[in-house]
Amino acid sequence: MIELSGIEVYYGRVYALKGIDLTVNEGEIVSLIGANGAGKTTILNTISGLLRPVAGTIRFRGEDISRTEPHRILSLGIAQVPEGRNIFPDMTVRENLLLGAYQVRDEHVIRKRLEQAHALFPRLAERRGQLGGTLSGGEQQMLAICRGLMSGPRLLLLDEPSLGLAPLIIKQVVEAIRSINAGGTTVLLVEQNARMALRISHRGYVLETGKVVLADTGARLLENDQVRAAYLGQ
Amino acid sequence: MELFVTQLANGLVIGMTYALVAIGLTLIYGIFHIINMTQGSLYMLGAYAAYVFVSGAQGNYFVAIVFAMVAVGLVGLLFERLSVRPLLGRNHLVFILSTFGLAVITDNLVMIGFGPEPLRLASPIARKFINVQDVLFLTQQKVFLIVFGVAMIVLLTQFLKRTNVGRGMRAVATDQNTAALMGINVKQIYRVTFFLGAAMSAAAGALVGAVFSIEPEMGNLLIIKSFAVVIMGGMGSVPGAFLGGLILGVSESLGGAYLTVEYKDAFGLIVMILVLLLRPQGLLGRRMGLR
Amino acid sequence: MNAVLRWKWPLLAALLVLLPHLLQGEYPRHLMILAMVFVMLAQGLNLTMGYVGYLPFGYLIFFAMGAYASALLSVNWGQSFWVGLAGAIGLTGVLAFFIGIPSLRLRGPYFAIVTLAFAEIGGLVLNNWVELTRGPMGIPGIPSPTIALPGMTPYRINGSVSWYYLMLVLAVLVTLVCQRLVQSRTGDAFLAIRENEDLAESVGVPTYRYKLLAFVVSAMIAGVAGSAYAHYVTIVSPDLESFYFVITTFTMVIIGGQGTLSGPIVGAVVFTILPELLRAAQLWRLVIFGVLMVAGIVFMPRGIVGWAEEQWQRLRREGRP
Amino acid sequence: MSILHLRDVSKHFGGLQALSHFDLSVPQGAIFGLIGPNGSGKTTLFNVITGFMRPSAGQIHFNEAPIHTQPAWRIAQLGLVRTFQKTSVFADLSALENIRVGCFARTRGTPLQSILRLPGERRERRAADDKARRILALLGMAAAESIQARNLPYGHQRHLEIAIALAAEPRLLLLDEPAAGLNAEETSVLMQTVQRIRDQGITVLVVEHDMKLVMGICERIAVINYGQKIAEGPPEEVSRNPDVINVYLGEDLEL
Repeated sequence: MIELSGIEVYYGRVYALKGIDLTVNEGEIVSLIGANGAGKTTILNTISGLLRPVAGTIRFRGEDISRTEPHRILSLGIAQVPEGRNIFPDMTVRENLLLGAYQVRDEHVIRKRLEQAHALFPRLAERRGQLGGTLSGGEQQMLAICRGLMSGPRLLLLDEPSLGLAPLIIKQVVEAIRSINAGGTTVLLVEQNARMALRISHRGYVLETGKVVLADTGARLLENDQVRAAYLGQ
Repeated sequence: MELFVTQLANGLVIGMTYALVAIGLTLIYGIFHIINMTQGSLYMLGAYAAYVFVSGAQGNYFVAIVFAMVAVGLVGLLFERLSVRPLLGRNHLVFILSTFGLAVITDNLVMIGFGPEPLRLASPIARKFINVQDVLFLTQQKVFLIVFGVAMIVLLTQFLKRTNVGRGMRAVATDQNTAALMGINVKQIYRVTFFLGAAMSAAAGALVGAVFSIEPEMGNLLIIKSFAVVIMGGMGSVPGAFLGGLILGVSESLGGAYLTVEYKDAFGLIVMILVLLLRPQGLLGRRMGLR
Repeated sequence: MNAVLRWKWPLLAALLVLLPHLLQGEYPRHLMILAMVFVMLAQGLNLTMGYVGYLPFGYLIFFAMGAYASALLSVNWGQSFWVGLAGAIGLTGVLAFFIGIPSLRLRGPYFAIVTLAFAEIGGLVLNNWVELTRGPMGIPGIPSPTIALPGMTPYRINGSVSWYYLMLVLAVLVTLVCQRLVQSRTGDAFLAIRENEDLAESVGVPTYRYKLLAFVVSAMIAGVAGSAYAHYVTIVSPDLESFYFVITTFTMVIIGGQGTLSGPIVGAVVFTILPELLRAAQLWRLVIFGVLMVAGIVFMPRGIVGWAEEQWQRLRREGRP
Repeated sequence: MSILHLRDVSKHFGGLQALSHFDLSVPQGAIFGLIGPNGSGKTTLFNVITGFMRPSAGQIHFNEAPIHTQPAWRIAQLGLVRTFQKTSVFADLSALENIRVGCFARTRGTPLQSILRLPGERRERRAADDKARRILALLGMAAAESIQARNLPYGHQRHLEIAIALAAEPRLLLLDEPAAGLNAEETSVLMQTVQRIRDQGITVLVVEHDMKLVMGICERIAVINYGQKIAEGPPEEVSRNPDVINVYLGEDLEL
C-alpha cells in the first residue's frame, strides 16, 4: 500500500533519517519501534508531507507522494494522529472532530462518521460540547484517533497513542486500533511501548538513529534480544 | 447629562472604529504571530476607496462600503505577498519593519494621489438626525456605524465558529502542523486571514470617513491604539478586541470631555504599557489562538 | 589595491577634513552637515537594533527630547550650547533608563510596540505642554554654539564650514564610542544577546543589564544628535519625531547594514544625498524610502555593507584557488 | 563530597506537576547521567538547576551555596554552566567569537573601560582571544576560527557549544542531550571529549536518551519519570531495574 525507499531527511544540517526502506501492505498493522530520537515520528511526518525528504521516494498506491503538500496527502487517504494528541484545546470535542473532516463536503458522510466515532468511544458522545483542553489524557487520545478517522483514511498513522496513559486506557485504545484495522483501515503505528505495539502488530521495524536495524514479524521481534539492546543499550 | 450621553455615544462610534481595526490586527497576529503595521493604512484606504466609489463613480454609499471592503481586502492580499510571505521564517522584528515600510508607501501614495487636505466622504445619512428623548441627537450615520460594526463582528465570530474555513483559521492559529494534518491548506488560510483583516479595517474607514473627514494620515495613531486595544482584550481574541475597542473609545471620549482633551490620545497607550508591564508573562505565556 | 587599503584611514580623514573646501556652495555643505547628524542618529539606533537585536521603534523621541532639552536650556535659561548638550545627554539617558527598565522585560515585537507607545506619549507632551514647549509652534531662536577656551577669544560657530567641522567632530566621537563599545567585552555581550539570549545568559552574561546599557547609550547618542541639530537649524518643533525622521533613520541603518560600524555611516551619507539627486521627485521621497526599506529587508537583509563584505570574500576565495 | 545537591525540589506549571519532591546529589568529579523518556521532566530539571526557572519548592545547593534564588547568569558565573538540547551557538558569529563570549564570565572589563580603551581592558581581551584559540585547538577546530558558526558542519557546531561552555570555566558542566543528531562515530568522539573534560577536574551532569552513551561513560545514573526519580545507581544496576525496563520497553500488559 505504501512504500518508502531510500528516504533521507534532514533537520537543517542534522540528519534525522538516513535511507529508510519500509513497506506497509493493505490491511496490516505495522509498528515502528525504537528509542527516543530514533526517527519514528520523523517517518510519519515525512509521509504526511510535513517534512520533505532530500532523497528517496514514497509511493502510496502507486503514486509518488514524496513532494506532495500535506493537505493533498490527506485527500489521497492518509491521516495522521500526531504525537501528544495535539487536540485543539479551545475547540469543543465536536469542533475537533469536524476539523478532521475538513475536506469532506458531504453532510451525510460527516454525520455517519460522527456516529461511528461515538460508537467507537461512547465517552466522546457524552463530552461533545466540552472544550478539548478540559479532557483527560485518555479522552484526548480517543478524540485524536477519531479526529484522524473523520477523513475516512485508508492508511492511519498513529504516533505514540499510549504515551502517558494508564494501563486500563491503553487497553481501550488497543481495542480501538484492532477494531479500526478489522474495519479495513491499514495502520502504521509508532510506539515507545514496544511490548504493546509488537503484540498487536503483524510486522514491526526497529529503528536506531535514523536507520532500520531490524524488520520482522511482531511476535518474533518481541523475543529478540536486539530489541532490548536498542532500548537499553545493553 | 446631555454632555455625558453625547460623549458616550461618540465614544461608542470611535470605539467601534478601534474595534474593527483591532480585529484585523488580532486576526493576523493570531495566524502569523506578526504585527501588521499596515492596519492603519488599510483603514485609511477603506475610506478613500469608498470616496472614489461615491464621488468618482457616483456610486451609492452603502455599496461603496462593500466595494471598499473587497478592494482593500485585495490590497491586503498584495501586502501579504509583498511583505509577509517572502519573510516567513525570519526573525519577527523584520515584519514590523517591512509592514511599516509598506504603510509609509501607502500613506504617501494616497497623499500624492489625493493631496493632503481633508476630503468629505458623502453619505446620504450623514446629516439626518435621530432625536432620542431630547437628550441625545445623533446622526443616522453614527447609529448606522455602530449597527454595521456590531453586525460585522457578529458575522465574523459566527464565521470563525460555524464555518469550515473559520474553524480552519482557528486551527491554524493554534497549531499549524496539526492543522495541516487535518487537510487544511495553510497558505490558503493565510490569504483568507489577510483578506478579512484588511476588509475589517476598510469597513471601519468607510464608515467613520462619513462621520469625520478623511485624510491620508488618518490611520497613523490608529495602528498603535488598536494594538493597545488588542493587548487589553487579549492577543488573538475577537470578542476581546471588540470590548477593548469600545472601552478605549468611550474612555477617550469621556476623559476628553471631563479630564483632559490634550492627553486623551494617551489613555490607551498608558493602559497598554501598564498591561504589558504588569503581567508580561501572563500575556506572553498564554496560548494565542483565535477565540 | 593594497596600497589603497593600507592608507584608507588617513585618506578618509583627509577627505573628510577637506570636504567643505572641495564642495563649494552652501547647499552641498548643508547636506554634509545633515549627513553627520544622521550618522549619529543611525549609529545610536544601530547599537540597540543592529548589535543587541532589539527594535526601539520609538527611538526618534530621544532625538526630539535631546533637541528640546538643549533648546530650552539655551533659549529659556540662557545656558550655552555645551550645557545644553550635556542636558540633552542627561535627559535622554534618564528617560531611556526609566523607559527601558520595564520595557526591556518584554521581548520581540512587544518591546518595539511599547517603545513606540512611549514615543507617542512623548510626542503628545511636546505638542500639549504649551507653557514649556510652545506646542506645535516650537521654540525658535536657538543660538549658535561658542567655543571658549581659557586664554582664547571665544569662537562662534557660524556658517556652514565651521558647523560642518563641529558636526564632523561629534559624529566621529559618537562613532568612536560605538566602535569601542562593540569591539570589547561589552560588545561581545551585545552580540550574544542578539544571537541567542538564553545561551548568553547561560554563560554568565547579565543580559538585562546589557540591554539596558545599550538602550540608554543609544538614547544618549540620539540626544547628542538632537541637541546639535537644534542649534544648527535654530528651531525645534514636534516635527522632529515625524515620519520623515523615523523612516529615514531606520532605512539608513537597514540598507546601510545593521550590526556593522560602517553600515550606518554608509546609509546616512547615501540617504542624505540620494533624495537630493531625486529632487524632482520631492513628493515621492517618502514613497521611495518606503520601497527601499521593504526591498532592503526582503532582498538585502545584511545591508550594503554586509553585501559588500560577501562579495569581497567571494572575490578573495576565487582569487585564491 | 557532592558538588550539586537538590533537596525536595518541585516545579509545577499551573496544575501540571513537572517535578515532584526531587532529591539528587552529584558527587564531585563524577560523570553523572540523568535519563528518562520524553516529557519525563529532564529538561525542566535542567532549567530549574540552572536558574532558567524558579523551583516551586525545595532547595538547590551548588558548592554548599544556595542557588535556587539566583538569576541564571549569576549561577553561570559561580561555575555551573549548561548547554542546550537544541544546538545553541551564536549562529552569526565566528567560532572564535563564540568562544570569546564564553569567556565573559571570567573577564572583568566594564563598559566604561571599554569606551576609554584602558590598557587592562585590552590585555584582558587579548588573553580571552588566546584562550579561545587554545580551546579551539584542543577540540581540533583551529582551522574553523573565523568561520561563522552557522556554516560549520553539525558535529563541529555541537563541539562549539561545549567549547563555549568550557570557556566559562565551569566546575560543573550540564550537558543537555549532547548526542542528539550525531552519528555513531561522532557520538564516540563526543564520549571521549566528555571524559577528557572530566579528567580536567570538571564534574559533568549529562541528560541523554541515547542509552549507549549514558551506559558507556557515566559512573552513576538517575532515572526520572513523571517528574519523579524512579531509580538511581551504577549503570548495570539501573539497566536491570524492572521499573526502568518498564519505562523504556513499555509495561507488559495482558492484551
